[in-house]
Amino acid sequence: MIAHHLPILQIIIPLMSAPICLVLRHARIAWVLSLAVSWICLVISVSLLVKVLDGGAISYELGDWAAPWGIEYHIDTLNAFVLVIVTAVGAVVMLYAKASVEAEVPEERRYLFYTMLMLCLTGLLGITITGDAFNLFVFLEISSLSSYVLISMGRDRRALTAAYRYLILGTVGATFYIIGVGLMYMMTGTLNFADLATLIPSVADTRTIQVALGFLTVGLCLKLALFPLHMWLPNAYVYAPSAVTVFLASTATKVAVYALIRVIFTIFGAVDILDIVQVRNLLMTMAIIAMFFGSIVAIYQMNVKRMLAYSSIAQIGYMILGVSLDTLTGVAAGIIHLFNHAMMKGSLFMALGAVIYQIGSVHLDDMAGLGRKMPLTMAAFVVGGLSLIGVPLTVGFISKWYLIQAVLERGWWPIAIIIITTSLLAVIYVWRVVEIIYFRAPSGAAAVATEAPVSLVVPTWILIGATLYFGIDATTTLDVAIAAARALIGGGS
Amino acid sequence: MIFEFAAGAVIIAMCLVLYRAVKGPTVYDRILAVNTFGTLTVIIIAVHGFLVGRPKFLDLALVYALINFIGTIAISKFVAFSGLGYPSEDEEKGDI
Amino acid sequence: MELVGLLNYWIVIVLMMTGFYIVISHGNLVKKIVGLNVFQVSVFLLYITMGKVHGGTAPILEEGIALYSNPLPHVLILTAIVVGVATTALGLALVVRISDAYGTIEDDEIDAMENND
Amino acid sequence: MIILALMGFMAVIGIAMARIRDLFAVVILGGIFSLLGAAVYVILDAVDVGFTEAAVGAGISTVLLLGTLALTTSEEKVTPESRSLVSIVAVIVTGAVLVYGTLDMPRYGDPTAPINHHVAPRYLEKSGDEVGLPNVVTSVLASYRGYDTLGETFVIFTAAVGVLAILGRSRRQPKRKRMKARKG
Amino acid sequence: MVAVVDILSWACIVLGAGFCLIGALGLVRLPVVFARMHGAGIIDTLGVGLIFIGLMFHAGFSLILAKLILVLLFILFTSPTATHALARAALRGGVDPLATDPTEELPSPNSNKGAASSKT
Amino acid sequence: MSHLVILRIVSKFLIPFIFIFALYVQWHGDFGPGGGFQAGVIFSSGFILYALIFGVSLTRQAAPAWLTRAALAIGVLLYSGVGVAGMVMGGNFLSYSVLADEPTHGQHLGILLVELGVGITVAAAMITIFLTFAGKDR
Repeated sequence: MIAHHLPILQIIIPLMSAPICLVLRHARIAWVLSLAVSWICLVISVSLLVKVLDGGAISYELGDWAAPWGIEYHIDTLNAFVLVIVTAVGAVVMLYAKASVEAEVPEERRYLFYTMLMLCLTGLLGITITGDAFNLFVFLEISSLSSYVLISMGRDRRALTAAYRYLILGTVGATFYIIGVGLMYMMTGTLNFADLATLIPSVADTRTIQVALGFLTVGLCLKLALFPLHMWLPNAYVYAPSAVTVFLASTATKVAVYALIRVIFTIFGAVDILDIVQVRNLLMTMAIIAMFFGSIVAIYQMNVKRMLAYSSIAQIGYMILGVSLDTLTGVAAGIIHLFNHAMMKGSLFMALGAVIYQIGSVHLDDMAGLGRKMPLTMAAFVVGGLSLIGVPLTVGFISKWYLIQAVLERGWWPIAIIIITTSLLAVIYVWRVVEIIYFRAPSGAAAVATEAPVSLVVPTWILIGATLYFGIDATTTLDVAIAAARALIGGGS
Repeated sequence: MIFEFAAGAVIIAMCLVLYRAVKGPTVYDRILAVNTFGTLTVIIIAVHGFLVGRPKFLDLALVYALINFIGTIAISKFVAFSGLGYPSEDEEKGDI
Repeated sequence: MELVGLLNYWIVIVLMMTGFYIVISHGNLVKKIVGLNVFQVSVFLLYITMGKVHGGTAPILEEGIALYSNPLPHVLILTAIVVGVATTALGLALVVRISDAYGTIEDDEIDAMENND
Repeated sequence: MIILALMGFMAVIGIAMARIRDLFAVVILGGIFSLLGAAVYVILDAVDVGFTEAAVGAGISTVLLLGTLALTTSEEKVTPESRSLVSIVAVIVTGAVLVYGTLDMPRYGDPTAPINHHVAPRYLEKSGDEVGLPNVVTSVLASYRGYDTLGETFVIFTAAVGVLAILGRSRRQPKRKRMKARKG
Repeated sequence: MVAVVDILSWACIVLGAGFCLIGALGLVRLPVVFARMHGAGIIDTLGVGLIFIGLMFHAGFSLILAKLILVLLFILFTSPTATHALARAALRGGVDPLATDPTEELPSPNSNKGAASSKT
Repeated sequence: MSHLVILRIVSKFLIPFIFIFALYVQWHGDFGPGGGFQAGVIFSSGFILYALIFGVSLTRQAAPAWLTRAALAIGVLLYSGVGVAGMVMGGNFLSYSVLADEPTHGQHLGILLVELGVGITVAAAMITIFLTFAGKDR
């Protein structure tokens, strides 16, 4: 009974907890509720993944209306995996949020903060789980609107402008997406992903569908901050409250990447339209530029949060590169990098959040000597950084290894060299931070800093633990990623 | 036939009013033009209902008229007071 | 003359691009939001235009009427309108706060101030 | 014909909005734009949508924009030329792509278009028996695609809570500061 | 009988449409905002009124008639009120009711100095 | 603008009709254009008119912050509650047919409640948003 309703419970529990948070109007209760809900969500998503791995894709018809007429939830390995990523990060962030939010958000707005965080989580889960193109848009907007509000809650006044710019670009992206959906709908008469996948091949050579694909891609790339469309990302990450940065950095862009994968491989999977419109080559070019651009700009940043934000742009480049290869290994590498990047970026931003909590700044100069003052946090940062570089025994190594393997399978060795080069660039920017935090004498606020509170350090180390565990024993995640990739590449849904 | 004529006349009138709305020169001219334009839209909706032979949807015309009224009041108030409300100073209005 | 059937779409596209132009070219934060509204209304028009059927009427069932326009785009756009107004409200709230914090609502001036920060 | 005339008006207003720098006038023109849009929806048989657009676009949005202008300023500064050149290019490219995409579209009002043959007919033919309401839009909105509407309701909920979170005053805030701000 | 009703309805609609045009023309041609209000007034009363009365003849006795009367009543109530509010605002805003020259720029706090469009 | 007698009298006279019209739109949505969303907006426009003429603080007395906040939550909870009820009664989420003995009755009931939820939330949201804007000091 319950097992049958798991897909909708995944959404409806966090969704309904938001208005309850609002009426309760109490920060502490709201936090406890959100924490409970996010862990319940994690349990649900893990059981969904297990179920999908055992028994194949699950379909849930909302309102008991059959699929093309009603809205359908369709869960295959890929979205079950992304659901686990989102809920896992959500659950850990909730643990982390309490102390961090108390330091950064005024008392009377905290319950609103948790309401928004719940809505954001729901929106991302809703995007992931749905099998309907327009329903995806609705949940995209729930998550976007709440993330604009969350970002604007940062203490700096630049948080407001960051949120505003994100709002404008995000809305333009969403509008492009609905233009694309509209054009697809016009040519096929349906909005259901599976249905679209069967109907698109017959109209694939029309110019309308090609334009639709273009608009969908551009709209989603705005959301996932692929290189030329990344302008909103750095400021949004830097000025948002720490917990929000962690959450958005490790989930929002991932979910957008997921949506792009869904569009390219599920909806347009059965046709070779990708070759006609050159979307894949374009994506690959942009991904490579993003890798270079992000890494190089990151080197010159003095604000460590901004440095990591640019590194995120580079990492998104890796994911899109994997996806654009269109081979089993490539897509699997892209998918596994979704997971791995969520873990490592989450832990890195958490460590920085702890630094902000203790010394109020993440400027590189202010962080001098912190390695001795906050050993646990900084150790976490270093491990995360190593993973970002792709050192063996961390998750970063796994994804890069597979990515390079996928590139070599295609025989494109220059791209493999590019990947290695950008990893070396990552060494530079991570090393700059390591050097300053360990080999310089502390000054100013750092001189009197102490280790961050347990409630900040523990979640950080949970994610670091995941980084190491899945770096050493990657069989589980790899199996899932390869299964997901096989389902996608197999054509259709 | 007669409805087409009415619709045509109203559209020409709309054209003229639109000229006033775009041209200005003062804000008040624009507000006046907006108000009149709203009225003309109400007529167009009513006439169109008869034109296609399904004049059931006159509720819409009522909404248009209502919104038009509220909009004009809001704009006039904005111009007169540079604000929409009177937030009184000595009151506790916990909005959050 | 078979392109005449596309005239409506072309006008809609002109409208869309007007809105899009306002969004990306203007530095005033309020005007960007107005442009976003124009953009979205035009996209809604695209949907509604594609749902229209010649000779059809509003999709409210009645005896003696056989041909209705397509109801599904209407439903989608109802939802999208709500999303649009929600975005507008949030964006404007942000503009008010920005104006409080910076004393201006011009993008360029805000940029200049941020670079000084 | 009425549609083309109204859409033409909309285009004129849109261009005027892009060029006029008095934000107040822009907001007023925006109100007309929405009202016209609503009229076009009605003429294109989307009565429910016209209803909503009139109430929301022409009503609520305009009032909110006015409120914002009241709290900020109503004059726009000039935009640098270079920026508008880039924008014009971007806009023309996007528009050209869209026009290119229209070439293979089903023509306006074509009853044989795929959109009228796959999903929609079932709503028109069966909703009377399955749901039992004359207004098909309501049936689809609340029942067939009721989940979208749930999401929509949550979107507006998010917006309201978000506006509270961004703009709302706390009641614990000292009054004196506010009074001073108002007088100043 | 039917013919009489038809003719009445036609006459009303034609007259109403004519008044709409006259009002709109007045809105364009008259010099200042207070004078232009007269043009708007014609549309709001005679224009709408006659057209709606014409439509009522067409509708016959039905729910539609009731709705038409409601809309008409609503407009007849609100339009003068709105114009009144506008006139007050204009007066407060400093528009001189006696000004006759349309080209004369009238000082008012919100008059749009920037109406002259910029070449963007 | 509260000293303007004409405005005050006309709006006092109109506002009850606006509310009645909103209710009409709410319940008539099944048969003609309209429904919860439109009704909510019209309902809130009555409040907006009141606030424009009589000021924000008087309006806040009619719609206090706690009330609008509660209404915001109640509306969405009502909507999702109907969905959950469908689940409990043996259907999928948001399936109305199981709510009553006959599927169409269930559909009617479900749509009625759902539209009511939408109406409540939208009205509360619009009032909240407007009053937050209008009540903010410069």
